[in-house]
Amino acid sequence: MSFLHAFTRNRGAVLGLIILALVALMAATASVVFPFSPWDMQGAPFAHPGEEGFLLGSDSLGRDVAAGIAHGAYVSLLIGAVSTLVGLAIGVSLGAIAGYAGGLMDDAIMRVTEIFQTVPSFILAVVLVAIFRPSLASIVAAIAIVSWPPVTRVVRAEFLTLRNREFVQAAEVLGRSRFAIIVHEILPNALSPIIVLASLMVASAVLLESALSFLGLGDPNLMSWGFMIGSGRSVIRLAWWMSVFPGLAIFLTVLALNLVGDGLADALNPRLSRRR
Amino acid sequence: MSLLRIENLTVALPQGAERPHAISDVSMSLDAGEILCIVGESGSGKSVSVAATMGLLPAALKITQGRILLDGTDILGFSPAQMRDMRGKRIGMIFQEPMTALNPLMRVRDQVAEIMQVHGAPVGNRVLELLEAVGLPNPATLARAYPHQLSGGQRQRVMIAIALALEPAILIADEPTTALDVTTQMQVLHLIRNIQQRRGMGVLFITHDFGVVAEIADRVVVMQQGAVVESGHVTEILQNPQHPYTLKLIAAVPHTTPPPRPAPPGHPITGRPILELVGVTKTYRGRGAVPAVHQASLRIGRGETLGLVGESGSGKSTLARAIVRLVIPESGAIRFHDTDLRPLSRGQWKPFRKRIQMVFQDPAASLNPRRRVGDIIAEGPVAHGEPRHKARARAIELLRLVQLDPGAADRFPHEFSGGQRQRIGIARALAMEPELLIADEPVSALDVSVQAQILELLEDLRVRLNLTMLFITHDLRVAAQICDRVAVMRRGIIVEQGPTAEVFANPTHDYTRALLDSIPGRRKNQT
Amino acid sequence: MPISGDHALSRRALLAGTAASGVLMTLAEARAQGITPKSGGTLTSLLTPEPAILVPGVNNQAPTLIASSKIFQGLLDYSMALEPRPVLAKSWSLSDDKLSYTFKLQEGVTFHDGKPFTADDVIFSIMKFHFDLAPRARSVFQKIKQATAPDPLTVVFTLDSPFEPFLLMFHATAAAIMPKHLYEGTDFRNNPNNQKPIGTGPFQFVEWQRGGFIRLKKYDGYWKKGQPYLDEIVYRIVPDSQSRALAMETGQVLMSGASDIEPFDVPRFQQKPNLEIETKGWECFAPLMWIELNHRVKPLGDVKVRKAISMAIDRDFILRRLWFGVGKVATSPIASTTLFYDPASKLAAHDVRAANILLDEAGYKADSSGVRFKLRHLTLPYGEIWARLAEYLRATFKQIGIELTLESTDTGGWASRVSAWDYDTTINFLYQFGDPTLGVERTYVSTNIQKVVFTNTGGYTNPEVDKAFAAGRNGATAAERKTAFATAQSLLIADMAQIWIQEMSFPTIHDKKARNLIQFGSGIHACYDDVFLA
Amino acid sequence: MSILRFLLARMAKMVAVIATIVVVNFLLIHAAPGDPASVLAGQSGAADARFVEQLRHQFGLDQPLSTQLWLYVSSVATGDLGISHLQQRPVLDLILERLSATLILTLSAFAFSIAAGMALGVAAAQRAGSWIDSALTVLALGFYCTPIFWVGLMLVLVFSVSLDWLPSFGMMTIGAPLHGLARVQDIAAHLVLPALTLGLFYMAVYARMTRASMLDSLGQDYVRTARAKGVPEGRILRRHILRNALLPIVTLAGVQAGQLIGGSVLVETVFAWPGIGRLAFDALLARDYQVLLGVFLTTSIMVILFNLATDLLYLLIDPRMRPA
Repeated sequence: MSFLHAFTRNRGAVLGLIILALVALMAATASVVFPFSPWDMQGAPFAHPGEEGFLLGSDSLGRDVAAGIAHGAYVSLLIGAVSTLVGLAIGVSLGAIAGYAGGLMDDAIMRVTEIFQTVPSFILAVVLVAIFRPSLASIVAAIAIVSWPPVTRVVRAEFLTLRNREFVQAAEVLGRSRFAIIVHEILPNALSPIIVLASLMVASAVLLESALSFLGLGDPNLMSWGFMIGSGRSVIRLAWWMSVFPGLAIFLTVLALNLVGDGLADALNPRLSRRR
Repeated sequence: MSLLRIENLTVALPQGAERPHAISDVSMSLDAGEILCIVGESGSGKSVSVAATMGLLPAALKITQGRILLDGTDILGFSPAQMRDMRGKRIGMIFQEPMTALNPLMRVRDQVAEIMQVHGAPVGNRVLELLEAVGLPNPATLARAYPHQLSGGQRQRVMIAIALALEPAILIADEPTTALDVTTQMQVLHLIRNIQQRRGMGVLFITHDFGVVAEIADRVVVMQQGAVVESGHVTEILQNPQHPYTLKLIAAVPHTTPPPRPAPPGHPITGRPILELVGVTKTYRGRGAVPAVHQASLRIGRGETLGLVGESGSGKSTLARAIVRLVIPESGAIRFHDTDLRPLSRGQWKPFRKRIQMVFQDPAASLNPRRRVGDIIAEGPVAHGEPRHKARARAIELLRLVQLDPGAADRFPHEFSGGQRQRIGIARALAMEPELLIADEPVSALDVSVQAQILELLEDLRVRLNLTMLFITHDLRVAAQICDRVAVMRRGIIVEQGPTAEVFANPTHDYTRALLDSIPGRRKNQT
Repeated sequence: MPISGDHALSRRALLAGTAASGVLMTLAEARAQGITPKSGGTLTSLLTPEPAILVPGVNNQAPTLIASSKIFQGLLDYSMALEPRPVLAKSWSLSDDKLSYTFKLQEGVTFHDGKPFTADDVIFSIMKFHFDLAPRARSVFQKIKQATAPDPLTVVFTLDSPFEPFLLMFHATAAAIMPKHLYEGTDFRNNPNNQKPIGTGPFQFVEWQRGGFIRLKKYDGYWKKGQPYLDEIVYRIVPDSQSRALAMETGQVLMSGASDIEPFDVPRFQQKPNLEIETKGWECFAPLMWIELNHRVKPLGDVKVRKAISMAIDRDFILRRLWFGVGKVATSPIASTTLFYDPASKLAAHDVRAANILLDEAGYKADSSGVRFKLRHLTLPYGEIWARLAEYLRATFKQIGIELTLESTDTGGWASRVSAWDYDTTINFLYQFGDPTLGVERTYVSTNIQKVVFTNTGGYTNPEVDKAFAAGRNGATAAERKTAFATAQSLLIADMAQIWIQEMSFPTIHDKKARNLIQFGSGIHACYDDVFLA
Repeated sequence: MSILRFLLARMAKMVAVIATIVVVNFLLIHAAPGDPASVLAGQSGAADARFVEQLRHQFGLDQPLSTQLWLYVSSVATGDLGISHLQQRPVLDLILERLSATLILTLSAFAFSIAAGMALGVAAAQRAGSWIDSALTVLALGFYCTPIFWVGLMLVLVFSVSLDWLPSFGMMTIGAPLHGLARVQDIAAHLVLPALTLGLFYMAVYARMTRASMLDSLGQDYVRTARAKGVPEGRILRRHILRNALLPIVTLAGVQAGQLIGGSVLVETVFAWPGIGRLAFDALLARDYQVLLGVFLTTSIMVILFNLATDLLYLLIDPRMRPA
């Protein structure tokens, strides 16, 4: 298919996909490769990478950094993916309704969106997590709540254009239901920007989670990369590996997601891919 | 010596394109004081030829052979600086889309002045002079305006003013009137002609429309698939075309004389109307108080084709959409048989969806690109409760009916040409077995030769399926071909309606007359 | 976190209390080292977190007390052995019936606005200001039956019954002397002078750029001639611990105290030749840290469970790995620097196997995944090290089949959940203020089970313990009290009322040229009139 | 006249948005467990019931929530943001004290990000497809993908610790009461690292946007027209491409305003920059409701004003958006 062709021709996107696949693989096999809790103290604290059987060193309690990164991959991807899904669910439904219905409904939804975009989102996320107590659920919820407005805007804009496209009018004239028109006619055509946005949302969710952890608002029971940097940051000159490796993991994952997102954007946008 | 001479020019397409060359071995020459028309359909290579002349070829296209001589010098050997100096100063150019060709963020004045500034010419009062010279009213006001505040015709005049600013010897016009309304088109054509004659310029004029050719050309070059197939003096070509392609193009131009039409058998036009509009008015929110459609009334009898003719912004599309509840008019009645459709809710409307169907203008936009053709055609009946397999089976029949391969059902719209897509659109509408078919500019996005085929198909279907049709078009020539009666719309008001032949022969309204006079090539055709 | 305090004192110290001995000693020490105090210079110090307000009583948070103790003074300060030393009180004596305390005040003392300091200010501060504002002061000063000023430089407090720790309550952090003329009859919390505090201390308030720094300058009218030596003290507020360490390292600040510097950075500073690290100076406060168990939560009411947990904890590991050796392993509910600590007390040794056996015996069977039961742990929200401790506890509890789920929260959430008894386990640490009656009793006696933080929120009850603490509180002589507290300690240890972990100590790290920073048991809470830059 | 109408309409909308924000935030914050009284008790190391009661009464927390909300909203309406429970000072004073620091930080980060981002974007777009384009794109992507606090720490390690070129924290040198130019220089030196940290991320955003937007403008008809006029490339870039490419960037800048202020919380933490982001975080931890609400209000107003500024700028650049 032309999409696959266009996508695979983009070297960055393929690289991103490979990195992402590796990260996913790491997440899937973490408990096989490191068959113990990443929280377990395995040996001497502050072991350098390569010392005492610690591939990437150990942390201040003698926990294995490599195990943390492997298990953390699962958590980071999980938080990224789930919060993106929730954000998309909110954003797409609101955007679709606003864009398709127009009028008062549109106005109302856009006002709400505006309010959410006016309050600085990071501060809002911090407050939400603090209020609901830091946990997987509250972090996912907070990230989703601050990340849906852009989706709504994009989807609404797409729907506004597509609503007046002739194939949608044709569907109206054929007597199809509103639901069918939204879901079967318009949505599939609005999918490209949504998919692109989704890949970027996962990336920013991973970053946002790490920032929350940095401020001490992570789920204390989950080994996530953000948490690892947060805990390694203060001993960075004593044990650089504690924050460098999870930092690299975040960087690579976010980079991969962005590369994939860019690749998708190019491949899904015929106008752009033709120009290249 | 010719002013401009293109010799054996070949431009290669990038690897993987459908043919190796955009143009191959093209030669032509332009003399001072003449208008040379390059005619061809999309993909014929006519635009590439002039882009090469201006040095504006896209980076992907490379000249592999040939020369372009300007006053005897091969411009292909020019340095970028020489090219830049040549552009604007020795060759001026205007483009097809006046809406996008001007920088939306700069005032008209600045855009006109810019060409003089960059070529080191004194600006002085020239801007206003030029604007006046291209027939723009209130040059002083217009100079301060931004492009979006101008109409399409005005913008094209501004483009012409820019192109003429440095009094170049050559003007290249790439389909300059295609995007304009007929009356505007005629004015712009006259303007170009006048200026050309006054200044003795050579004009290279690109068009796909033999009507325009007849209107303006001294000599003609016909291009097909990147090659010149025929060239010669305009009267020669028009009256005695040699190449079959030329012949086909000329034949495809609809004639302005309505052919005699038999009255629909057994259904007198004067009988009880299927559809009757009474005083329909629609005003869009936030566009001032001017209604898009004002007090429109018309009747369509069974088996009849009514043409609704008007220029862009006349409200004809709004009216068509009002009939199928894509827009909801604030007053008036839309009676279909005995039911006033206007006050009906979405749900109440549903039964009528089967009986009134629509074919849309843009075949690229009217088919959902994410769905297979078979599903597109079947979706209407399915939405009305027909089992999916039955609807699919009938979709295949319908594809045959519109003369497409039944295998098309499993493919996606983008795999088809414009004409084929329009056939799919028609099949979709017919799947509902409607009584009334509304065709909204169904051929205006198509090449002329394809246009003729689609019109033929529609006419054929109308007769075979006993359809009643409301046919919306901006092109009087098309209306003349297919309509029993025409209604002419202007600024939301129906100014005249009557049997096609009558309206064409004896227009009663000034506007209708202006429209008729603006049909390119009409006078020359008739002579 | 909390406050300062003062100390009880031996009878000998009480009677020997005479003017100026403390100060003279420090000067003598300085001279002995061949360094004469030098005037001039600015002492820059870290201060974390930013205080809300600089008036003790109105706010009793740790940073407030550190900075305000330079502006306000108490009647007394205390040696590292918790003997009283004169500050605003020149001398003091106790009547034979042990009910009347007489303080003779220093002469020539003025507030920063020039108004003289008198006995009225003392009585106002004790009987009104702190009594109204501070729960801790209230709990002690309510014993005062009568406060009189026979002359402007004499104050007599008469108690309703003998109360031996009484003299420990007069440090600037517990009962700073406030200017009566500015506060009397006003709403203390909203008094405009709270924004530009006025006291009798060696330094007066100059400016406070919120989020940036607090600047104090030498008070020229200070009552000790020639002092203070410093021109200015600037407290810099640096929220990020790494930036703080960096500031210390690059010499942008000359000193840090309390929890300014994270323990893991301490070893690094030990190697700096220009820096000195002192761990003394917390005797007046003696914070003790423990795992606070909520006795109402199912198996935690079982003494065997508590003992097993205690044995599972490797206190030595916590001290070495988390606090980098800063502090001391706890051996009793009473800190070793607090009066009446019983040196004989000992906690069961670290032994995970024994702990597991104990739990097996008590009937807590492990399921297939090795879990006996599950508990929540409310992490103390005071920074990273507490998060690490919680993580350590989770790993350790796992070894004895207890699955610990961490709950993180912020300071507001922590205090309100502990007050509401809404927790299974958490970490707590409290200042002991030198005397078990002042700082230990509150955590264990059944009369203090309240829905208020820092009371007996764990809900531990033992009538014997109640009795022992009452005897300690009311004992008129040190000997009587000693016996009572020894009983209390052994009862508490037998019950393992809470899991005591560590006596905390906060390193004071400073440039060697800053002298006399730690002279008293109140450490960095001293008034610093004798601090100088060599 | 019509611009005035536009402004008035926007003002009305702003007031509505702000009012909603005030109410929603009020309810949100009061949903948090714990209150300022319990925090104060917690931090004072000793407490009794009377102490907590006293504080609750003083803060008005013993009243029903609806009453508290009404009192708060009506006092905000008169411009009074209340008193900080913890610091006993008017919230407005606290915020104003810190606002300039945040403004200096965010505006310089913004200026840096937009200038550097556009420069990179233009450079990349002009050489689209070349190795320079790839290198610049990767560079921008790198900053886009790295946690902001991490960048901050690295910059401190390099420029403060190793090279000792720049101060690592704070806003000015304490104890040296500088005036005039010296003071400006002092603040500027302190500003470099935090502004860079905050700016680098957004630089990446703008670089990507500029590149895409430039490439888009590059293919527009009016560029072809300009070429046909014989306009030199440099002038085409400046007068035609860049000005049009600016439009989506201005839009983006408006959307990013909120993000920028949010990001300053992190940067203010790492660099001990005395701004309102940090104030908000501390107030949250201390449940200092009035301060937190005040910060929300202030930042919202800042965002709205910034959006208004970008809208006006858009109007200035794009005549099509001007009301007829």
